[in-house]
Amino acid sequence: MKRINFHVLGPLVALVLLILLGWFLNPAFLAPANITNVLARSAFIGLIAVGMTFVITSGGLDLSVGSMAAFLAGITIMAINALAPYTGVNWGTVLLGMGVALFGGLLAGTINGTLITKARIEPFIVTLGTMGIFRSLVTWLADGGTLSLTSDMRTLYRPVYYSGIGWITWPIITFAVVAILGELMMRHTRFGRYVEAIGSNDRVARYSAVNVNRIKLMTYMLLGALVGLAVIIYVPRLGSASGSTGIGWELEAIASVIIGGTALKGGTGRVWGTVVGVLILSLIDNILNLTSLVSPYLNGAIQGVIIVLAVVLQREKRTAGER
Amino acid sequence: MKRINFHVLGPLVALVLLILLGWFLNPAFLAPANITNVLARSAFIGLIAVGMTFVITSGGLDLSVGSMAAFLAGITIMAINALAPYTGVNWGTVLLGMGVALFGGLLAGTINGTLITKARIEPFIVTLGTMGIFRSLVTWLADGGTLSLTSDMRTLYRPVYYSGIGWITWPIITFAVVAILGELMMRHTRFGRYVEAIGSNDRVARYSAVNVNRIKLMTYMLLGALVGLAVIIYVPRLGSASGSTGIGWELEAIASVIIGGTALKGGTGRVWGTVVGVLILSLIDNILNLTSLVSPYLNGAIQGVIIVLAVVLQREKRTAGER
Amino acid sequence: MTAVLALDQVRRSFGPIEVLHGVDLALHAGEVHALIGENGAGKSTIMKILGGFLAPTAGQVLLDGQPAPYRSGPEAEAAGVIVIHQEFNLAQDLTVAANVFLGRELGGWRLDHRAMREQTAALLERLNTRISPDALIRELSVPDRQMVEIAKALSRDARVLIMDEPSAVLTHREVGALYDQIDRLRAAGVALMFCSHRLDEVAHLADRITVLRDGSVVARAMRGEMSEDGMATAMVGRELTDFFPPKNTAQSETVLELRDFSVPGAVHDIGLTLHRGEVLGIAGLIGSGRTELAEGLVGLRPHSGTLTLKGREITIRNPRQAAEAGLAYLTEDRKEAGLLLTKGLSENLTLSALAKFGRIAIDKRAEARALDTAIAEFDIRTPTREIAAGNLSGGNQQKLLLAKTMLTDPEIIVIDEPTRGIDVGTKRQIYAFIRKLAAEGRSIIVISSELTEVMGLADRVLVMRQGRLAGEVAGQDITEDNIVRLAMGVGAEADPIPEPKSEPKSKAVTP
Amino acid sequence: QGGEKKVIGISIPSATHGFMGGLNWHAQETIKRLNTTYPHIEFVLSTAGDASKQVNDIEDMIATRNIDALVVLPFESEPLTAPVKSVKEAGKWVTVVDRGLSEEGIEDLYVAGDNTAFGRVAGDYFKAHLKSGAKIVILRGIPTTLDNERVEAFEKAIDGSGIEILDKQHGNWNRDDAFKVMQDYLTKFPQIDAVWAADDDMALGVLEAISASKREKEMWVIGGAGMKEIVKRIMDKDPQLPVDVTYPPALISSAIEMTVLNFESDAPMSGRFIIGSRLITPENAAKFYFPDSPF
Ligand SMILES: Nc1ncnc2c1ncn2[C@@H]1O[C@H](COP(=O)(O)OP(=O)(O)OP(=O)(O)O)[C@@H](O)[C@H]1O
Ligand SMILES: Nc1ncnc2c1ncn2[C@@H]1O[C@H](COP(=O)(O)OP(=O)(O)OP(=O)(O)O)[C@@H](O)[C@H]1O
Ligand SMILES: O[C@@H]1[C@H](O)[C@H](O)CO[C@H]1O
Ligand SMILES: [Mg+2]
Ligand SMILES: [Mg+2]
Repeated sequence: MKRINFHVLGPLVALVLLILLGWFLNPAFLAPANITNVLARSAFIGLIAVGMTFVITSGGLDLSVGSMAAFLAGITIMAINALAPYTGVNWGTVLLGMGVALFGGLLAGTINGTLITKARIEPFIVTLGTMGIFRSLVTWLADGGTLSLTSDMRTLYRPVYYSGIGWITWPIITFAVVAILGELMMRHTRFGRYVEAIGSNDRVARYSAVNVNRIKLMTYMLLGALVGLAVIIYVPRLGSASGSTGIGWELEAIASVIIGGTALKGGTGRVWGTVVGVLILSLIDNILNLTSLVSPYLNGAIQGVIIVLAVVLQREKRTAGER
Repeated sequence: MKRINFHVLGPLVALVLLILLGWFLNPAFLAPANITNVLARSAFIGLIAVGMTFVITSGGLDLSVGSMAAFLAGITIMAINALAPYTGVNWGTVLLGMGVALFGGLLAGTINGTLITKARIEPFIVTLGTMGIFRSLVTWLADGGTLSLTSDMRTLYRPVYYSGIGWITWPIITFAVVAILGELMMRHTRFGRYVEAIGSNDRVARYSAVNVNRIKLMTYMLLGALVGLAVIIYVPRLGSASGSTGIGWELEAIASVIIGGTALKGGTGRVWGTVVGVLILSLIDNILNLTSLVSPYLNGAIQGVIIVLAVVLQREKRTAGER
Repeated sequence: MTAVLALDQVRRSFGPIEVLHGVDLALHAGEVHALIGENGAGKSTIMKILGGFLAPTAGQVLLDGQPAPYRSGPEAEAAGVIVIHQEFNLAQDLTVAANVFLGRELGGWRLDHRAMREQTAALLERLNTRISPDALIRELSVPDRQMVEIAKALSRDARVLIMDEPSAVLTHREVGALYDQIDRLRAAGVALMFCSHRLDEVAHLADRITVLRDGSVVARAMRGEMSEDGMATAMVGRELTDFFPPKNTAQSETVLELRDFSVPGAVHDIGLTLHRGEVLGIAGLIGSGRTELAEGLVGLRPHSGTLTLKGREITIRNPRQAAEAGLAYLTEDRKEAGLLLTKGLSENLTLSALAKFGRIAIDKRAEARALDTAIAEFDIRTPTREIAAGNLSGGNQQKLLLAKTMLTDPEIIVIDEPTRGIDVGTKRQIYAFIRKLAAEGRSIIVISSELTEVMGLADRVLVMRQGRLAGEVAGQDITEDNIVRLAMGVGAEADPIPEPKSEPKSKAVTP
Repeated sequence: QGGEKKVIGISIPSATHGFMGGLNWHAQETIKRLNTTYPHIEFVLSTAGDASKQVNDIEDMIATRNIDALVVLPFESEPLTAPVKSVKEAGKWVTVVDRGLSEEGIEDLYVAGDNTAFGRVAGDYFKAHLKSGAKIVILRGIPTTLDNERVEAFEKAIDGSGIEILDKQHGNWNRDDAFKVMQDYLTKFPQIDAVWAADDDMALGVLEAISASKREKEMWVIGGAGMKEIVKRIMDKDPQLPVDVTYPPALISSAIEMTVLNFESDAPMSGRFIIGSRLITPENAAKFYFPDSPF
């Protein structure tokens, strides 16, 4: 990138403005504890949004990720609880549980992707359908209530969310690693190149001997696996899952991707932008908690205004002279 | 349309199958009372979905309609309650209230449309923002609670939902009239033609002297006005509105549009298909309530499966080089 | 006689690069004005400026001697200045009739579908095509879309009609219909301008010729003042000789054989053989199924029949399998199927051959080198390397597409309209290139609507008609007359579309 | 005045339905009132739409607002248990409201309604006022543990009475949903003698569906919580709404006040305060009627 595109940096500018605002409202905003909190909690949506960037860039969409997360968290908890009596309260059991989450995510993504590529149904419809299915299933598994880790497994597993290397906790590390890998994958691998090609014109991709269906399927599988990874660090945080886990995560993830500058119609993906988008969204919440300026009823309105403003900064100029 | 495309009729086939299923599971399904119930309930989403068909066909999207409906219902109720002491408990007051709903809807649509066309922000982001804003506002206006019509105004206004010509109640009549007008508008007017052209390729439309921004703006205004109309028949049903009114209506409306065969990426709009889509969605609910085959926890799963199946029926045969 | 439309010292820049350097130009009523020049010389840019679609950075556009009052394409159209763009300007999801009347629909509140359909049908009739007014644009072939563009332009009340390479994708038959319409409009006093890389066409049609080189006018001539050779020399700036390279004798080894090859609905029971080192031409009218045959061959369309490659029977279900078998296809639909218009040059260049640029991570330096090579070898003229493919001039896009296809290093190459929109100088290079590939032992199938091209290039020519093989000509028998007769149905000069059923499977006209 | 400066954090679910709306209103009113009485006490209120956001809010209060006490109405019990426990471990005062934590002994003060009683009181009324063989339908809330507790208690209470439960679907504590479910019940069941709507918002939707089908005479309805419109109709002796079961959203006020008093007075405030669910009848309804509350 030779010349600096202001509109590309738009989300970054918005992020910096938000950080300054937070600092101005309450200096504790920049205390390490708060930074750890905000980054760690961004990790769930963050991981999912990185996967969503690939799906959207290839011209797809996935509305099911929130319910998928709830479902995966549910079966992970059930698996750990069921295994513990046999395998014991140890890291082996936790690892098996993590395996369930990852493998389950991969499978769920495969189902979405297969319906979309093989049965050729609009991604919106497929994932609206599986959104309902996953959520129903977890509610049913939990009998309408909550699925919880047994307290000894909980205690063992808990540090996966809360510890790490100093203030850089595991969720932060995971998010950072995935974000960097994602950015590299999008920019520097064939997969990323194909994803962008398919999103910008899938006919051209097909004529260019790209295996369009396989790549599309892979984006959904990647997203599924990342939802699984998000669940792996979500479960130790709350130790439970229910029918209301992950409601609205799909909108947050999609919004992060778009705020970050990836076009909803596909073709251009910007993983680093997605990371900025995720941080913007979690900072808004955090900043609203820093002071008691407005009625909590109006939080949603403020969020809405900031989201729109963050994107105003990256409007593209119409090319000069075209008319 | 000369040749019969099976895939075009897909949603219709799904609808017929659902009706047969409902009838088979419970003969009361076809009782006039039930038909009135289902049709009248479909009217809100139906009116909104007709408007959404135009927005989506032109390549846009509106996530704010559910919150917009809640907000409009809130201000309509407040307006009627505030006016009644001066204008009296009479139809004049109701009409003024209806005016508030319609005009408010038009205004809300204008705001969405202007941000999208003038400020050139992605529709997804604009309407995600206004979605939060409208919902916050109604919660704030209602002080977190419920806004209700005074009981005398309520009694006066009530027949607008419950009465009509025999079993064909006003919501059904309104929905039918709007659907027919919508279909005519899409097929047989310049506006409809331009909406399709813009969704298909907005540069081509611009080069053909179509005022792209004005038409796009008009689709959002039309949708806003139809949300207002939906509110006009929603308010007399329960006489109240709150922060939880209309949650999820946007997804239902968008899903109806797509089930009906309008492409999410725009270009081809099918209003009659949308009507079928709306009916499919409300029938699923109705049938699940009329039978107690499965655990209610699994209703969402069954809905999901049926939505996907309904769309499987309309998959297009692969055409030239597409695979 | 004052000009209807003129350019006065017009300059135009894209970013820091100026592509037009003070151009003067005048269009007169009742006259056909040809604008010629190499790819990237600035022809399309001039036409867009004349039609109001681009603003000049300096200088002005004059309409009837006054500064043109329009600020946009649609405003220019309202003033009677109509442009047919080099790239299609049609909404894919709308019907032919809807596109023809887009922005000026007939009827009051309710659209008058019937009137629009009938008028469209009449226009298409005038152009001698069988396109249905109710067909969706997305279902039409590239040449049919071009015909719709022409019909759309004809339907407007033009004082000035500007056509950017209207004939590039048309075959013999449609070109004739186009010429008739040009003659009719000239007689009616319309000022016409077109550009073309078919110099015979320029000589035939133009009353006035302007030659452009690198954004400046380098020559002007009136009808008869400039020979085709003279035009070529003026465009390129040097003498061009030996247009078609000498043919070499193909080896006898058969590399590809098709038997009973069919693509449902388009191609029926084709049998053909292709030898090592051979250039096989395929000629035919629009809709004769040449493109479908090629797309079936590389797995882009469902097909039946047997395909034998170097003695082994194989199935090809998708272009990837074709690529693995050493088979490549260059599409005629450059905009929708060939290039990613919003992506950069190297992303486009390497897309089909990305595996060569690294197992996991893409070697961007190798990509840059490949682009250097392609730019040199195919003479891609681009203002900067960072440009999006869609901002290249039309001919340079075609060169990029060629380079992209060649990068996969295929053994068998099917090229659909290889020189569509390419200037004479580069054409010559491309012909030489194709010959060189053949000499290296590769085999090439060339589908072309330019008869001279097929004749000059191919060792053997197959002619298709209505999805079937109408015949084959080789050696001395490759003549325009033979090909046209086969394409139209043997010995049926008066009846261009005879019944298909009674024909023999393939009629050999070999000596 | 001029006591020691204290910060009290209050974390509650956002106003997603009538009951929670009432609770939000009471929380804000209480804060306003206490702010004038105790100017040196600062209140930090946050509302959350799901458990995860609520945990975020609590983390933020600790990290950036330096709270001395936390009043929390857990969105869900299980997920909030550990985060609230760590607040306690950080040496803060913890008051838990309504939905208890899943581990005992964490909070200093517990102020709650009684969900078992909520179901049982309603069930007892059904048992006492319906004959054996009577047919009823149930509308459940959003699928949650607390909804399960209520329904189980209700079913246990009518056990052995011969009352038949025809169906129990989720109305999600939402008027619109309850309206639809009730319409479909009415289509499906020719005989319904009574409805347990389990929430006053749902009861309003149910009543509307019944009146649209003109079957008002056939059945009565019992909601729950004590919404002003419902209480008013009980006062007016509406035959369709004979009684209601309390579950007052004002319990948040008690919780906040008691938390403040813990700092401002010497009286020991720790312990469990269960606000029992009581039956509102036409006779006592006036006591439960607050026309100014939004709920
Ligand atoms: N939007 C644009 N941005 C940057 N460069 C452009 C743009 N449009 C055209 N150019 C450049 O301007 C030059 C002239 O292009 P133009 O399309 O006018 O050529 P042309 O004479 O029509 O060529 P061809 O015969 O290949 O169609 C080319 O170098 C082209 O790359
Ligand atoms: N027999 C036929 N009847 C009607 N339409 C046909 C028939 N054969 C082909 N077509 C249509 O004509 C169009 C052109 O076909 P195709 O692209 O194969 O022609 P072609 O020989 O490659 O010529 P060109 O590429 O120059 O158009 C396609 O849209 C095809 O569907
Ligand atoms: O939200 C629920 C219900 O609305 C009920 O009526 C009271 O308990 C609350 O927790
Ligand atoms: Mg050009
Ligand atoms: Mg062709």
